[in-house]
Amino acid sequence: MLVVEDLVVAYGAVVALHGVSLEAKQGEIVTLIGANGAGKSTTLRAVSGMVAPRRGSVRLDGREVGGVPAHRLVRRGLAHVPEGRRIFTGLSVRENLELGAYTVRGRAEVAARLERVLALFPRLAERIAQSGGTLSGGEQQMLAIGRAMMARPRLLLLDEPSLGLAPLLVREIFREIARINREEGTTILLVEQNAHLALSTAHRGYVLETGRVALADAAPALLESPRVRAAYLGAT
Amino acid sequence: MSPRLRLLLQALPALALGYVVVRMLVGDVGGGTTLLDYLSIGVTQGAIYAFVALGYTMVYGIIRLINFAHGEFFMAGAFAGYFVLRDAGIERWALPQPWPVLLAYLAALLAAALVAGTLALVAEAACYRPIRKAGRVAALLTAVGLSLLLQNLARQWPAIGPTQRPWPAPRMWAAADEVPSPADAHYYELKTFTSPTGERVEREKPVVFKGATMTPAVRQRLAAEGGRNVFRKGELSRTVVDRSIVLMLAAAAVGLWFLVQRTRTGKAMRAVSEDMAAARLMGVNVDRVIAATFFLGAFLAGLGGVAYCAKYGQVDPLTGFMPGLKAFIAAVLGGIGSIPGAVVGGLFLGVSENLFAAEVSTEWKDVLAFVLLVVVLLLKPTGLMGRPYREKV
Amino acid sequence: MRRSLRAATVAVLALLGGVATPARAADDPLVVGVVLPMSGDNATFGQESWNGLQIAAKELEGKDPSFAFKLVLSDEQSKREQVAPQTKQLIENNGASIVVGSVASSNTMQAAVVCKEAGIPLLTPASTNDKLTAETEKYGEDVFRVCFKDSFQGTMLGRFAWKTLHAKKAVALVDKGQAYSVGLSEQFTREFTALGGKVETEYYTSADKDYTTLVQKVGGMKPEVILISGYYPQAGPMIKLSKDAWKGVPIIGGDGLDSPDLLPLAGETDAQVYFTSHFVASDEDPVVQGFVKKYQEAYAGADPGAMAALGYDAMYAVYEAAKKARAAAGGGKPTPKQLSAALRGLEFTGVTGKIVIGPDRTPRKAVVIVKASGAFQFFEKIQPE
Amino acid sequence: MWTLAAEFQFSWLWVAEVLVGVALYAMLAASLNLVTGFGGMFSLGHHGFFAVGAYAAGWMASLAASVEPGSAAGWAVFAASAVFAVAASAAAGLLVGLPCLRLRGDYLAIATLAFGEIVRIVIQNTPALGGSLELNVPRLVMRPRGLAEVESFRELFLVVGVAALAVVLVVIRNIVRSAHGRAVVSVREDEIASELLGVPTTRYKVRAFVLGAAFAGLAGWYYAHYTGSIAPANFDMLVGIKILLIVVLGGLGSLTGTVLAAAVLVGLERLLQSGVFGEDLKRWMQVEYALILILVMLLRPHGLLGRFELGDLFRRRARGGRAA
Repeated sequence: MLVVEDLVVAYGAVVALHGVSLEAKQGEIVTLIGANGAGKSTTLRAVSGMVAPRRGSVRLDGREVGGVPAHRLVRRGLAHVPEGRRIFTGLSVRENLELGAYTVRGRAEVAARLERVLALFPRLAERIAQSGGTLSGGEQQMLAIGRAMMARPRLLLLDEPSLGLAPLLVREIFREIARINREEGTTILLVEQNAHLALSTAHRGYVLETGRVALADAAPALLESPRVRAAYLGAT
Repeated sequence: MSPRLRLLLQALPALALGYVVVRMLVGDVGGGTTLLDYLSIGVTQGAIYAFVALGYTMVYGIIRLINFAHGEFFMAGAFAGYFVLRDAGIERWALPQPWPVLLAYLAALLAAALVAGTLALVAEAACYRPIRKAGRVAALLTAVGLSLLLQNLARQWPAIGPTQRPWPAPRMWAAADEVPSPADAHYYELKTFTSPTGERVEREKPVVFKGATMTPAVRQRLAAEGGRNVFRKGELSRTVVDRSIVLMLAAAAVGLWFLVQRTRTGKAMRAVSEDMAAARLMGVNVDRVIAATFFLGAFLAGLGGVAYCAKYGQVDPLTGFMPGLKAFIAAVLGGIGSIPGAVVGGLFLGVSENLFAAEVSTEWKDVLAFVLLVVVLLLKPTGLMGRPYREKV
Repeated sequence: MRRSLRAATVAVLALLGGVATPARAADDPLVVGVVLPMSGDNATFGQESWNGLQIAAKELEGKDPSFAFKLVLSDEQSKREQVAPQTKQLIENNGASIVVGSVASSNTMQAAVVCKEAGIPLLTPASTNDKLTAETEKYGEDVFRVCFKDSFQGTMLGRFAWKTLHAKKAVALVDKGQAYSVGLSEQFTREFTALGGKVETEYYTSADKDYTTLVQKVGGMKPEVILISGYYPQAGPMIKLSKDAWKGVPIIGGDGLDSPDLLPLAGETDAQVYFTSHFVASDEDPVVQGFVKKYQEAYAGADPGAMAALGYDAMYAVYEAAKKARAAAGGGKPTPKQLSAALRGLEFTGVTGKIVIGPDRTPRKAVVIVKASGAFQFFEKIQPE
Repeated sequence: MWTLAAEFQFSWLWVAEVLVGVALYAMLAASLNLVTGFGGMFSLGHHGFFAVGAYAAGWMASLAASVEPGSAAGWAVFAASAVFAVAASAAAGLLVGLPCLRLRGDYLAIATLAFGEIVRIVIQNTPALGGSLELNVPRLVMRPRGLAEVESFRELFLVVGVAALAVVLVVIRNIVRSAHGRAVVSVREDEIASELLGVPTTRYKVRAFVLGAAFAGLAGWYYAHYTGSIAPANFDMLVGIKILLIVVLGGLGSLTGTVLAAAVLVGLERLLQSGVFGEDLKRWMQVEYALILILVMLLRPHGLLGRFELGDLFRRRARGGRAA
């Protein structure tokens, strides 16, 4: 459903992506792994319209979306959980979630989706009236994912969901990610530092190095790849 | 301090304010020299500041821009109201008084709000949107430039011109034989002159003054010209103006609170104000939300412009400067970015200025606003109602 | 070296502007620089003065074709900081031999400082502050006027308040930002207290439009007369706001109130307003009526105010002085120095009365008291003793 | 011939006047550039220090009103008033800087704006300084009588102005290149990092602020003696904004840019005002000025030269799409 070809992105004079091509099929979890600055987040941002690509194409369901502003892509079934979660700390949990369904008109529909997301993350239901800023890191991450799910995306972009969380929480978050993929059929493009966890959750993976795709394969194969093991999994 | 005591201390000014407003609405304060009278004068003035401060604070809240041109939106609104009152002729409708005057004012307010709002939309699209990413100093200077541009365009535009104009009171038309003798007010007729350059100039010429009797010759001439061709001016009394201003502010504040807290657009505004990029990822059209914020802020400024000019009786291209500056101070006092803060800051500034002038000194009144500003900034930079200061990185 | 550098700079700039230094007119006209507030707070003053100047200029053109004048107008926008640069430009770039202007005393003072150093005479049509001609150290010896001074106007106001209005207690409202306002209230206070009255002072600023508290406070002081020492853009709204607070208390002021905009700004009011001025169109004096007719013909039926009459007289003063100076100079174009000498002791009859410029470079003239209720009505004319 | 306005004639007098204006504004803008461009502190109240310097110099000169112009005593007072003006502005800078520099970004800008207005209103209410009427500054080095002498007077002040500007520029350049200067720049770049590296940020910020104020005071001294008459109206908010505009136009942190921008802006303003482009353009001058301001900001928000890309004044890292 998502096809990225020869994507080049630059910030001013600094080129961050030198022609990245990748693909995510309906219902897949695809992960991007790589070192800091390899261009993982930039790839997500180019896909979701937060930065305009300098060259190359991004196709969603066969239609070119490169350069389409982010807010329009939401209506096309794309949701992006950005790095650092970026929840609205001054708004309540409910308001945060409702904003996730901003493109949906109709109170009943929003209420139904809210119920569904709260069922996915019962912890959020307990905190529904609290302001977003008072949540713990793990809860904020759940809120960020839940907020994205309010849009009923067909393609969900996740940027470092494990960042700054305790290992126990990370595992919980990843279980939820897998569950969303399984139960809702959402295609997921996942960027993650923790390569082991990412590859164990994903179906396929890409390894990015300095703005280029270095390796691409099914996730179990990558887990076994000596190059990946040496560089990203800390194995000898 | 115990929380209960603190709550009481916070509630006291609100209660005092409520008391003053009630007394104003009942109509027995404002005309004397007691503390209560000065408080009520301060509340009225503060309400005008608050109208303008709301726009400053909304725009600042959403894109961190001190919109120096806001005072000019106020001025544009005031002129729109001026032309509606002077030229639309609503007061000529055959309705029993006070309907024509009331409708004329409502139309003036609406026109003012719409003109100011539209101007803000244009300004935002033409000047502020392109420069949003260029840094805040550039944006600030653009705002100053826009302020100068609007002021001077108004000065050069023949319909407005560089001089101050008396605020038009709605004309209340009468027939010549309806004018009592002695006259109960000044009566005028409209006369058209042609200047040597061929320009047609319309002037109000007095026919008879208050307390004087109209000569039969004049009465006959006017009757011969036919119809209802004499008018007196339907000036609103000060108490009516003051009360309307306070009521208008209350309505606007409640409406705005509802809009921001309860509606979808309001939530989007708050989201954009917190994190523009994240709001965009929610599908919020950030440009449209910012434009809506400008429109709404200027809409209120337009209402404030008509209220201000109706109260002080004149309008000119620099009308917006002083209220704009004071409202900006009020917004900072209340906590820039905070909507209740703008109302509180406006009322606080209006009341303290007038109490100071009344009880301490008219000479040093003007320094008070700025001293208050510095003191509040140093002690509590986020203002009286602001959230705790946090650096956004 | 220095000379050629200068010449080069000037030439480059001239090219830049696409304008070469213009060819001199054959008759080499006498340039009269006019600096007036054509816009801003005191715009009606500037516009009326300019109207008066133009009427006089047109008349003179027909009357004495041997004369070549050129009026160069510069709008100081009622902003004090604009006056000095504009006066400089009139003198240095337009070659003015005499400057006429401005209205507000504070602004005229700025022009005077520039004129003093350049050695150009300054003739003000309407600035009444005493300091202008008294403080020669600051403003030089070449400041002249065709209006009276505040010491005369203020004294007359004090007497009027005491004798005609029978007031014992006065409140003066002063704008500290205007030399005129400060000077007039000082002169009034001197006279009124000398007669036995009591004066209290409150302050306002022109930047502010909100005088509600001030008006209320003054009302509470129970004055028997209120002096608004200042200009119409502030006085009008004050009168409007004072409707209830000053009920029945007479309001007086100086010639700064004499503008067609005063009454519309004041709105529907019962207030008794009196002000001193130089001229009023409802004066039945035939000279005055002749001017009123000319003015109405030229400006679509509008009545001239005092500023128009003073502008008219100022132009005649320049003409008379130039005539006198030309005779002294043997027919050539008079220099600024000769103009200045000719203005000393100049005598002619203007529409604001017989003008005899005395040793204090100020004419001794009658003051008119105008009653402003509904329209400006002639109340009384007081000759100087 | 009766005309509304005559042709404008260029003259050396006019050119000299414009150049004096350029020197004055270059001085003011360079001093603000030290504060804003190098120090990263956003000030809208620089005209306040300008006013303090002008009034300090003017007040001192008015004490020596009886001194013969051009005499040794006259020159001595002239020089002494410069020292006094600089000292007074520096003191004002310290007074404002110490409490206010804790504030960041817009809050600092607002506080300095308030300071500028307070200075103006206090002067307005101080009779010893002329109140809101003007303060006469006696001529100490030369008292022109007539146009020829006005010309030499202006030339003299042109020399003084260029010299003073040169001093300001050289001092600022040396400071910026010194260790101290690098500290100031590091403060601008990242306050938290500087603090971790042991740079006492507040101290350096206050120093930069005080120095900027002192130079604005020098400009005030120059202005007071040049015009001979100062009034509070000469120091209103628009002056502060014009100074900031020159700094931004010249490029934050660029001294050469500042001088160039001052020349362009003052020259343009005076040319429009002169009416060389025709009477219509003169009448619309203020509209054009504002339009040019907006256009420059839209087209070149980082200055005419744009050599320094220092728009990110408030250390808000440019995140994709997020307005800085």
